[in-house]
Amino acid sequence: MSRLRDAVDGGSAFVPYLAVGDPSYDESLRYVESLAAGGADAIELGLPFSEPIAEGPTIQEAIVRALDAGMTPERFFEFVEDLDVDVPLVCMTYYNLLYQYGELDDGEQRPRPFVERAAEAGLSGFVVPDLPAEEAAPLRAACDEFDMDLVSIVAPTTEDERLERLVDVSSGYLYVQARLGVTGTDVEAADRTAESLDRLAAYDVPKAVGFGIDSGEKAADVIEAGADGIIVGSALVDIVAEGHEQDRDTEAVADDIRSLASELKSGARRGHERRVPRAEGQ
Amino acid sequence: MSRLRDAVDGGSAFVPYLAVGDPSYDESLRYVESLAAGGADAIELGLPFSEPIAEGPTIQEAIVRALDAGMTPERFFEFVEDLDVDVPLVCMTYYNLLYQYGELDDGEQRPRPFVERAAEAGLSGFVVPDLPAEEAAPLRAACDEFDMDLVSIVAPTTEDERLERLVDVSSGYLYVQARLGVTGTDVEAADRTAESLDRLAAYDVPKAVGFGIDSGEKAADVIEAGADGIIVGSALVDIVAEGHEQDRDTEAVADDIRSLASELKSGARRGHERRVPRAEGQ
Amino acid sequence: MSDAEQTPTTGPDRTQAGDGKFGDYGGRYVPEALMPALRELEDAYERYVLNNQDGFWDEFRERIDDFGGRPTPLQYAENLSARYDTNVYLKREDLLHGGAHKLNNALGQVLLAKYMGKERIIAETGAGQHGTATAMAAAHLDMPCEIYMGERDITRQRPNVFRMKINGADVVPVTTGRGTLKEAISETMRDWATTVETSHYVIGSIVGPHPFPTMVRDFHALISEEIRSQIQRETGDLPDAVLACAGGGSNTMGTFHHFVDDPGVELYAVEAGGSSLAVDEEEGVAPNSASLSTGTEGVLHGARTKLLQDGEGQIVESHSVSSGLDYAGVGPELAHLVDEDRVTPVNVDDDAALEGFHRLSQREGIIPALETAHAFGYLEEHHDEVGETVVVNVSGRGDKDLAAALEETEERDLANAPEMSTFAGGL
Amino acid sequence: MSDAEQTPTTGPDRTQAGDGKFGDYGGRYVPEALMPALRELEDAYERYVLNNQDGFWDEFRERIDDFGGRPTPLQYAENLSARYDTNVYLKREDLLHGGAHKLNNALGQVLLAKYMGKERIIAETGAGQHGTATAMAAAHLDMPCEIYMGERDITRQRPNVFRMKINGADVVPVTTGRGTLKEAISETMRDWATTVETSHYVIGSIVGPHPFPTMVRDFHALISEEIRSQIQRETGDLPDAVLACAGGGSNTMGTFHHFVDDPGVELYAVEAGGSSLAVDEEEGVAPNSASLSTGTEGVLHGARTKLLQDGEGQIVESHSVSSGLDYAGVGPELAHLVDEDRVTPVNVDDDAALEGFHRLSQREGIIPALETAHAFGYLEEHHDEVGETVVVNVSGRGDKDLAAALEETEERDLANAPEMSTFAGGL
Ligand SMILES: Cc1ncc(COP(=O)(O)O)c(C=O)c1O
Ligand SMILES: Cc1ncc(COP(=O)(O)O)c(C=O)c1O
Repeated sequence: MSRLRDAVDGGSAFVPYLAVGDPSYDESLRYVESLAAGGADAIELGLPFSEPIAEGPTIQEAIVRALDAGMTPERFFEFVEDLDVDVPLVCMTYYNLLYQYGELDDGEQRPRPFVERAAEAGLSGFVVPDLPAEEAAPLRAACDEFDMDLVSIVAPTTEDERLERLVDVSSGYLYVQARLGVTGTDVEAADRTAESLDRLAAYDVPKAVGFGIDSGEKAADVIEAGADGIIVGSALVDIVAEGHEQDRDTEAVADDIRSLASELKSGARRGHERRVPRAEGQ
Repeated sequence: MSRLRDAVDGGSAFVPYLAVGDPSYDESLRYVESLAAGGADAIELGLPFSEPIAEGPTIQEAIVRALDAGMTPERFFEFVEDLDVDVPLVCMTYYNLLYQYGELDDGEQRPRPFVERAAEAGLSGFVVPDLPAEEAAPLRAACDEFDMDLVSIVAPTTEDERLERLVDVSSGYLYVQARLGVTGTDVEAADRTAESLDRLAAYDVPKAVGFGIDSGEKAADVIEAGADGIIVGSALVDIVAEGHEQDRDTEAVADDIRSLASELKSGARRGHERRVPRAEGQ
Repeated sequence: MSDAEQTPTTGPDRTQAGDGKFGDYGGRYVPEALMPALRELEDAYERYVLNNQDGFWDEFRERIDDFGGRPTPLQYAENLSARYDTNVYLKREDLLHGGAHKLNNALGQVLLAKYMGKERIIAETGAGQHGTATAMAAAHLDMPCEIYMGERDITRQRPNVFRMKINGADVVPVTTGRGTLKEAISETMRDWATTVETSHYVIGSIVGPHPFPTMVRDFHALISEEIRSQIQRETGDLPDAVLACAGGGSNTMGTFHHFVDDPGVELYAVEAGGSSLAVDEEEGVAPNSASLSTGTEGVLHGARTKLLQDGEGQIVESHSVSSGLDYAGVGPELAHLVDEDRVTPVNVDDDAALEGFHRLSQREGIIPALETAHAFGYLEEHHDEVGETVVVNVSGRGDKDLAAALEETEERDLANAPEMSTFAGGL
Repeated sequence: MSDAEQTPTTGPDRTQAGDGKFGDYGGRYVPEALMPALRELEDAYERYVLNNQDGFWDEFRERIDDFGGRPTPLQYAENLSARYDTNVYLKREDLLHGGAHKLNNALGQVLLAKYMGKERIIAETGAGQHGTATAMAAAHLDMPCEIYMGERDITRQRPNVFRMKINGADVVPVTTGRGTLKEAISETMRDWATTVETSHYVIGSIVGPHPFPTMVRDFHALISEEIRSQIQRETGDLPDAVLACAGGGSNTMGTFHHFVDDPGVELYAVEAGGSSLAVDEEEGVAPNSASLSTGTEGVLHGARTKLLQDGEGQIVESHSVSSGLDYAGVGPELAHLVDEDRVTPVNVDDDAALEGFHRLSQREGIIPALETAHAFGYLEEHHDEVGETVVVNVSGRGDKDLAAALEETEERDLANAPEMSTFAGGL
């Protein structure tokens, strides 16, 4: 049984991302809770790593703020424990942090200690953008042991023969990259989305599409194009960044986050409604 | 007949040097006249050249001052004509200035135009430190034509087989370099002098010793060692330089020059007296 | 056509590209979007570099000889040999076009990009050495070129920025984070992830995801190929030891490669000991770049390797007086050879490196790069342990380092620094 | 031992030292005190250089190969060749140790001084190129070395001063006169006149009294010896034209020497046209250094030659954007070959030289010295007159000129300058 699969499988799931600890532990707690309040079906929590090679500048800066404010893997787990939300949580981070965590018991393999602690903290799964399927076996095994999901990212450039492997190693949902590049909001979101989803149609796993979604309308378009869910990061992190730079009140920022979240969630619902009649009409 | 030979042949000749036009035309006139007043037997007049490779820093700076004040070969000849002294005058300069001077008539060879003009201005001869004996034939020929002398410089390093050639090409007197190096006053004057004079004893030509003489006592020593005359430059130029830097009254500077000249001349006489009795005692 | 053409161009060991694994190290830890590009590159590497398809390797050899100045001499260092009573030979990579070994790789990769039909070159640079080599190679091969460089590095390395620009490259300032090499690497990865189909990312050392470590090593292996034949011609024998400084490790592996299978040849990788070998966890700083000597296993910039990290896996800021060694990771092949006891990792501190800089300058008339100077710092301290014949790779010349050498020398009380008072206030 | 050893070292034409006369030019116009030193040097030159006594020439060849990096490549310049529809070959003297052809001569003379039993090296330098080459050679051969340099030049050329000092040379500031090259030459002559018995004066170009012009040319003639065999190997034929920039003329004659007897090979000496070819008699300034093109016969620094002078024979101050060409005289042999119509003197102005600098940097990935850039300025303007195959000597690299190139480029409106606004305020 996969909590993540269940959360995303409704056809119009909204999966937001925030970097944990940005710009501070307490503010970050409030912001993540606003995401839930705004209608998130699952939340990707970014555990900040010093070399975030897969991130765009927006999220990279968020990670720098969080690190500067003292975020660490251990604090991250405490954060998860402190959170008061009732949707499944995904830890999004880089492999080195999983790999280094904790002490190994006899015969134990990395990154089991990290997974064990994550499960204990209440997380439901992982997205590890720099961990290729070829190297994922130890993490997969630990996920199986602790009943956690491992979400794979599928890129528009991913060759067909490789898809199978990605699907094989993953569980929960597939993170479908809407376009080439890294996280960010600068390019038309529905780019290549339909095409990517077509290629994935044969696989019985929910597909959440990310990269470049920053409005209800785009959310609707992506869902209408066939996605089961949308993943939104940079657009939300922008609100955090702006609030921090302008020294805004935490509650005001939290409100803006909740309201963008609501817009995105209703966009997703709208897209689903647009698609379902059409699907029926076929 | 050589005016220079006559002037230096007395056994205690004093041959001072100044750069013409240093620090100005008028001052320089006064200073050269003071040399005569102080007892000079002949005077070496430096015609400033832009690249004085054989000079020490003292004379080099004098040359820069004279050039900056507008000295040129033509002005130099006017200077000689303006001078009111009755000792023979030697032009000391570099070959390029002799070589470039004037227009050539048909069949005429350089540096004849320069020599002709020098003779007309009343000069008696030349010292050209960068003109080797090997290249001196055209200048020698012009000197012969205009009854002028060409003074050769003999260095302590000059090999014996080369001496003959130097003596051959020259007339008037030999300029005997007391030590290695360039003009200046920093080293003991009588260095190697006796040795050099020994090597020259066989040649029937007066020998004037230069480089490093700056006091009556040194003058006496050099003459005593066998020189027929002394050549003094830097010590006199120093007075000009100091007068210029301290903005002293021209007459005061001229007085100092005359008095050093007198000291040098009487030193030379003293040296001669010391030598002659000894010579007689042999 | 240099006289080098008379040397047979044997090329890299034409075996396999391998799977990019060196023991447990290496691999391809990158975002999924880059995977196809890496597979495409691996394929091109096998065809062109390893199998000389379309005469790639021949063309590379001709260009690196004629444009780059290969072969570089192996010089007997008379004065150092006398000082140490050991035969010291210098491999003169400082004479390569651009002033360091870097061109071997930059030229190889830009040419490969051309064979692959790519239209654009991107690269990142810290101190600017790899950037200038790449810009030169791109100009030579008439390829558009963009170099990412941290904003702070741009202000610290203006002459190198200028060199890249006059070679026609675009230098793109990276303003995120602290504006240094790390951010420039992320930014270049980002560009590549967006433009993989038309761009080639020229990685500057034997680091990064497969096939970079293997391929970059093959381009640089010309160094050891030449040393091997030169030293045999000169002495009839192999050397007892080979020394090379190690940052990412490209010159190191280039210098070692053709000796790895000769157990009689000791291989010393000389790292930057910086001011101390300790890691300051509080500050997230390791005041050294000695990842082989002190680092631990982890994943950085696409490969599993040894690296400088804190107890939680965050990469710490490294430090060295030589900016070219100032990197928290190291090539996975080198990490593996250290674990296998085939390569001996050693290090010397900033002071010893600066003394090495002055020593080679004064005694041999060769002003080395500060990176290179580390190898000579080590030789001074351990010359009695390296046997009778030692080859040291002079990986680069020091012209780029004059200002830094002056400043760092003035701050210290070195045993062999010349009198520097004329230079108070910088160059 | 570089692979160069496979090339036979033919050495200079082992004929005679000659009498130091090139037509009416040349000679030995120096103070008498230096005559014996010149005769001693002439004798040593004949014995060691021309007749290889005690294996001097062999040792020189081995050292210039292994320490200096000879042979330097002859590179086909693809992009320029396409631009001009002419086969352009580059002789890569910029790859020689130190970054210019200068080392050929400096190393030769310092080694000769050693064979002669001299204990001390002196030299003068203007921009610092000859000084740095001499300091490197002296360090390599373990000889004490003093370099005279005008005080003003010292402030303008701090990086080169620093290079000399870290190579262990004493840099002696010359404070007389205007504190530039002229005064430094006088001061060095002065030192030599005082210390001839123990010191050797390393003159930096084919100028000065016999035997310097002949001897310096022989050391540099390795350049044309190599070009000749390289181009024949490549094309089976001699080139139609050979171009080299000319200051004193050492790289020029080095590049031309082995072609002088081939009437089919046009030889172009490219001088610095500066900002204008006129002489300002009032100011005593020629805003150029085109003594072959515009100079008149005279005597300077020990030789009769062509030089820049006013109507009375005072030497005027020359000028060029490239400090290494900034000299009022030129080697007597070159002056003679121009009079004989064997060498064609040409010149380009500062702007054309700077454009040449940028062109070679952008199109070939080689940043040339500003001196060298003049040759490329000429090629651009006259490429349709040089025949089908032309060899251009890249006499040096431009790293030393980055600051000057920036400043001079900013002042002008060049056709091909890169955008430079980032560098406002210098490097
Ligand atoms: C001269 C020189 N040597 C060594 C290095 C270190 O790099 P690597 O260890 O990858 O060879 C550099 C890097 O910039 C360098 O410039
Ligand atoms: C690179 C370079 N080329 C040319 C020259 C000009 O000298 P020469 O004409 O004597 O070769 C210099 C002098 O410094 C130089 O540095």
